[in-house]
Amino acid sequence: MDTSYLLIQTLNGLQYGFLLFLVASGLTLIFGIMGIINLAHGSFFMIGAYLCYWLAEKTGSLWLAILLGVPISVLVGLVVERFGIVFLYKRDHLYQVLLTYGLILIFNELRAILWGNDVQSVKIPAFLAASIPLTETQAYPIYRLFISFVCLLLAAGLYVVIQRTKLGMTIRAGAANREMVQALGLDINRLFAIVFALGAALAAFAGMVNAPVSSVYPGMGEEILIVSFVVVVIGGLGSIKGAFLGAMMIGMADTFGSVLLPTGSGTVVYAVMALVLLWRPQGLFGRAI
Amino acid sequence: MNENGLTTTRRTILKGAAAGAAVSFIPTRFAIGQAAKLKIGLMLPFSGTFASPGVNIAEAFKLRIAENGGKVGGRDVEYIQVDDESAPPKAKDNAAKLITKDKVDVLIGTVHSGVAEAMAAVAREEGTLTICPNAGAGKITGEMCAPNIFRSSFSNWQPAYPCGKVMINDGLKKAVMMSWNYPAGHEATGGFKENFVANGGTVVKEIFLDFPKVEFQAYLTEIASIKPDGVFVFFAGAGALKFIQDYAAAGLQGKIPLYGSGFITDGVLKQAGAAADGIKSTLHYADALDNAMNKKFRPAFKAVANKDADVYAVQGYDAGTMLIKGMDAVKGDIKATKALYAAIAGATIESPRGNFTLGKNHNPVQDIYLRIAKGGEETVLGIAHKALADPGKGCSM
Amino acid sequence: MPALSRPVIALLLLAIAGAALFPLTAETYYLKLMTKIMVLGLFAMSLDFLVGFAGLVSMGHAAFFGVAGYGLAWFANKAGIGALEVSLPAALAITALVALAIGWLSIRTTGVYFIMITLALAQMLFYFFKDQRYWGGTDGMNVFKKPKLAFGDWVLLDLSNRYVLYYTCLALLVLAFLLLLTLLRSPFGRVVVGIKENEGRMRALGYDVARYKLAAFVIAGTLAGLAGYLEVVRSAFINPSHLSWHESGTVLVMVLLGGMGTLWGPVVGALALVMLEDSISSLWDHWLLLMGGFVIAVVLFLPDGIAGLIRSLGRRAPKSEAADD
Amino acid sequence: MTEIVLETRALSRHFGALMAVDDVSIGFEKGEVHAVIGPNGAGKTTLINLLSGELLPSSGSIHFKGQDITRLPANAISHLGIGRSYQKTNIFPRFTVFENCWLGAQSRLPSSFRFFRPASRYDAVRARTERALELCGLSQRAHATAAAMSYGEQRQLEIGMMLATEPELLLLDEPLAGMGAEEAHKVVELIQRLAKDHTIILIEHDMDAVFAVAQRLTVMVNGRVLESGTVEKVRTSKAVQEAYLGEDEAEGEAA
Amino acid sequence: MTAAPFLELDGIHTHYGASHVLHGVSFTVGAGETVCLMGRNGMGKTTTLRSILGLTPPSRGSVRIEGKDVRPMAPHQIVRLGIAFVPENRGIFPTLSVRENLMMAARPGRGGRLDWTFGRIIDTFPRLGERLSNMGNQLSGGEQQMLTIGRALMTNPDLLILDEATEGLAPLIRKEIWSVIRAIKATGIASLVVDKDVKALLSISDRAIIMVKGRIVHDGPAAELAANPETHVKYLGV
Repeated sequence: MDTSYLLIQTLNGLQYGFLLFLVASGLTLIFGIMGIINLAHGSFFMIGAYLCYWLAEKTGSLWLAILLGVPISVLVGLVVERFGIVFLYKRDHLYQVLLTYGLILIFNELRAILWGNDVQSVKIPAFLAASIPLTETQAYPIYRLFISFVCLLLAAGLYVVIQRTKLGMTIRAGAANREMVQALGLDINRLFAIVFALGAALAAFAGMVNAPVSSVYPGMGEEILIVSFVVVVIGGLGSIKGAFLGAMMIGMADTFGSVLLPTGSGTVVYAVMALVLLWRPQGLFGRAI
Repeated sequence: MNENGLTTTRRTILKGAAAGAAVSFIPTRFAIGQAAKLKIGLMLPFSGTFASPGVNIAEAFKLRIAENGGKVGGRDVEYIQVDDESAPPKAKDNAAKLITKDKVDVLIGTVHSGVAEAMAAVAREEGTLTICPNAGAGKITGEMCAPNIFRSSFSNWQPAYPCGKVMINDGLKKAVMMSWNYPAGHEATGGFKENFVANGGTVVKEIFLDFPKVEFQAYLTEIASIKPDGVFVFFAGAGALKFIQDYAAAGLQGKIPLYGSGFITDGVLKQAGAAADGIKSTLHYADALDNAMNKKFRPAFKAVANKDADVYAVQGYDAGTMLIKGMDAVKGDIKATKALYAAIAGATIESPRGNFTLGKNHNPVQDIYLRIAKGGEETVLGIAHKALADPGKGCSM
Repeated sequence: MPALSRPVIALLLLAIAGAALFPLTAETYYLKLMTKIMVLGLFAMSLDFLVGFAGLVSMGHAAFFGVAGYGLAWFANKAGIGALEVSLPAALAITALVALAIGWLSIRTTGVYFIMITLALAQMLFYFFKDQRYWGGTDGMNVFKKPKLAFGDWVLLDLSNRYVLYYTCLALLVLAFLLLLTLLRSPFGRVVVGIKENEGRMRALGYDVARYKLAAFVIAGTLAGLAGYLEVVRSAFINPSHLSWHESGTVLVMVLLGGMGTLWGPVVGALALVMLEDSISSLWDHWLLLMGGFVIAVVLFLPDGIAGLIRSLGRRAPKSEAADD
Repeated sequence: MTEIVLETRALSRHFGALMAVDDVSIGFEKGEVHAVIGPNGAGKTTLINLLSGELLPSSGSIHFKGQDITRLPANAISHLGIGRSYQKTNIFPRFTVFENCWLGAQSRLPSSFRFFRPASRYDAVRARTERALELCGLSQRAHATAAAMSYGEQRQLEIGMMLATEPELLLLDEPLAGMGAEEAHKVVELIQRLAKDHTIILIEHDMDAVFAVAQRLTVMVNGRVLESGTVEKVRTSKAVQEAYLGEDEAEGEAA
Repeated sequence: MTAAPFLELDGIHTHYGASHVLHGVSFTVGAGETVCLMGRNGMGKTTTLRSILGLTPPSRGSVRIEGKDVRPMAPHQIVRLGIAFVPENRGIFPTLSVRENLMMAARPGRGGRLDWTFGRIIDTFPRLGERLSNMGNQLSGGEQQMLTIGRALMTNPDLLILDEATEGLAPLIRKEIWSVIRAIKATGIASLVVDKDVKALLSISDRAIIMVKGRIVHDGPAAELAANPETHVKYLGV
């Protein structure tokens, strides 16, 4: 194993990690602030990918697809929050699990009706379609660097929003004490809607930028949902920092696991989770439970 | 089989039909004045990854029946279609429903190996005539083989096996094999490896990734670092397209030659375009085959299906031929199982792929062609292996 | 604690009698469908013990269903053993061990964590079976050799006979119900139910809560294993999707639909769900859309399930409540 | 009778920067009623939570009859014979009174891993349950659902459940909280009865009740022990006068 | 003082699940008036405050702010009519710094009034100024209490509601809190104060209300009650 090989695999791991972070951060935010465990979160990832495929077909441009797709997914997020999630704020987790499970079924069927069940691919824009040659045979696709770059940018943006803006303060305050936020005159319902739509948009965006490299297929939402659960559990529920660290760990574990231990690759990420939990049942940055 | 007898008898009684055993020459059910329609269950994927093969098989099968005047063994037919969604867990229930609830006489299906195995299992238990128009699972004509189970397509081993020799002939001795981690992938790469190693080659790495994941990047990186003489893959459908594109994007196209079981390019060649240039593959069919049947079949299929025929369509078409040959021999009496099965097993099937016969295990004995892709077109380089029969491991019939 | 009122007992006896007579009238198809319903009913009942009584919401219950199924498949296909007296206890023992391991890890957490961890650990097993060639990958394994219970030449139970299988499933379903009822009335059951109601207080009263939760988890897991074993006998097929989280979700829906905390409710839930699927799925390709809406409707409007509905209909007679005071 | 049964040594617990219990060393004598008083937030309940094993201390240690129990979990501490009641009613609301106490009584079985014999046939447990109901005065209400009872009765049940575990040392966290005068009187009588054969550590705001039952007092403020000793000693303590009992006057002067 | 009092409760009944906590509570708080609400534990004081804010909406009766019925409104809308709330458990956001705790609450009062700015809060509570970048959970109890009051003032309220603001604090800190409350009163902000410290309460309040078991049993000038110790001894039992 030479250095360029290690470098490429590390980049692959980071890129997957960044992507996971976009999905997991929404999941953890929604749980931390709204107390909602949302199984349908992965569906936004899938919706994003299909929107990207569909809009890219229609407009012929990936950029236009993303530009149009993000507001659509925000809208979808808002609709889901207003007409579904809103009934769950005071309900037991069991009911949250079941209702959002029902939502998954609905999303999957709507997808089947709108876009069919076929695997679809999205073209990488021409100027990003090249690769950077590293050795005689090894090269790294530019588009993957682009994904990492965009995800990192978004993660940084998220950090700034959460740490530096009044909205961010309100979000953190809401995660700590929902009622007090209300008692200070801030509209918690609006905050919930914003957070949910933000989470949905992040997941959908991840689905969009990733569509050209992963292709677009029916089960993609659930696949990433469960890995995101692992990320969130490792990082500690409600912790963005934890989600980031967890995403990086899982990104690396999955990439190197699938190379070094091909037939055990599926189990590697869960083994990592089990180890972390043995050490800290509440996750790396979770509050004691 | 004890159980088969029990089931058939029981259903006959329940239906209140004339005692079946005594009148074995007359079709068991009558509509007004004529023989009852032959119920054909088409259990195929009409959605999902394998929707396109599923549709092509169904269209071509119906085309063949239509060419025969819409009759099989003199009886009109009625189709009952079920989308199997390529989901093995649903397969048992779907097949059982077709046989025990809808009471089909013949079962045609399917594309996905796992689903086909489950179908075959039910068909064995219930004793229903079943023709598999694609799924190459070795078991179906191996350890699970049965008098009532036939295949009009191939075994996974079959088209891959000759490719081992092809690579050696091209002077390549060190190969990486890659496929999805599922039985079809294991069987195909196994066939390749058998022939490759026997002729002096070495497989330096076997890569199996989660089915149906198409995230190849980490593995392509690995291939690039290993630098083998050549790569053999077994992928199909959208996954194959994605692989061809990623292989080119990773900069490996032209540097490390790519070989595959013919499914790597079949049906995706147009979309892959230049990225597929230079891929050599072996298969029991090629669109460009130069024979009379093929020249007649392709436009006919295009006329009904409104798209180009492919290997799947051929297999569906041939399944129709097999059924017709068998049923004609028994004049439409599906209950005359012995004669029916013997007729199918002994027939020579005139096919767009060239004529073929069935082996002892009811799998086609057929020629495997070597093809090369260039500019979105496939050229036939010749026959890689003449009249290749599947070894039918584990079949005792 | 599960109070079986007299009308409910009468209904249950009637249902059992009906199920016992059912094969006399049914076609093969419906006989098989009923067998499937009973197997899934047993599966759902085992989950109800966990969710409805011990208060542990597991999203990975299908893991045990699948592990036992693979256990049977291993005995039948790999070891060539068709003896029920070998494969059943062994499959259940393996399942219990797996439940012990998963439980030991997940019991340390509560609430949403528990949900997510059971889900993730079950998924780990899912990949274990999916990725290992040995288990047949996604295509799974077909199990032709159905288990038999025989002493010498005398065959006591031959599960390849569909009638024998039907009555075996029925008997096991009833037995499992009685077993769980007995458990719930024992000191152990009281502790389990107490933990659901107020875990902290149970600890303060001197109970090592984790051990009881773990025991409940293993019991439920093992019963799910029994269901999984029967499922593979019934369908002669196992593949990783038997352990998938969709399966776990579906069985949770059955529990909720039928009515949590009743044991018999989830069997009704299984019946309702399978019948619904059987009737709609052939009419409409996108029947899952309806199913999703149905699940949501149950959550919103019928949180106590069908059992709750029956109970509220039966609440016309206030006598029993007055007797309490 | 100066045997120390329970002792804390330099016990501390902080939450973030907040020192809830700060360097507390108290010895509780066998057979005494020892009241811990102090303003809300002084760390009294935290102290009880540390003693009963529901919280782990940040530093320091706890000893029961010479055994170090600092790191023992709550259930193990309960089995040593230390029972507790809660300030905020902490019962099984959907169970009957009998079932509530039953769970306390059953915890004294060597193990509840008994799967098949119906619980109701364990006569020793039944006897313990009935004794506890008798003691806390709820025998007549045995079959009422806990949630449906009055607040005062729930407070009685709170104590009854603890008694069903037959502890020798009782940790009572504000047993009179929110009670009317008559109900309070009943509970004070109960404590007096229990005091005959139990060691009791009592947190209470109601000074009349405290003076009626306690032999010794510990005053806590801001997590620290301000004074500890006999009732007389504490009553006359200058520090307590200024900081706690006499604070009203201090406020009055400032006004 | 206008005709309608700033806050008016009219016969409110409130339930917590099945238990009926408030039984027809009525009282008023005029603009700029300081009113104390007294009673033993569990008598419904906190529930009354929560009912006003809509956090535990009453099932019957009305709550009016400047004559406007606020019952159909959400808590944040009610609060925006000019109320600031300092809850019993202080409600500090532990993961926000002192500065952020204050900034997130900042908004002008009704009519765009901006009497209380960040600077003025820091002047009023110099100890907070020293700890601006500390997280909420790194503060002592007294500092947390000051932060909560400061945060409440950042909303520029017309009525300040304080629930057990001096609870669990050392005597010196208590004194400081009382003097702050007195200073706030001097700026003309009305307050509704719940506390256990009867003497301190009566010394700063204009009017005193006593609750027993979810009902008002006494409502009158604070000075009057201070002069009649037997009344509060009867209801408050001290």
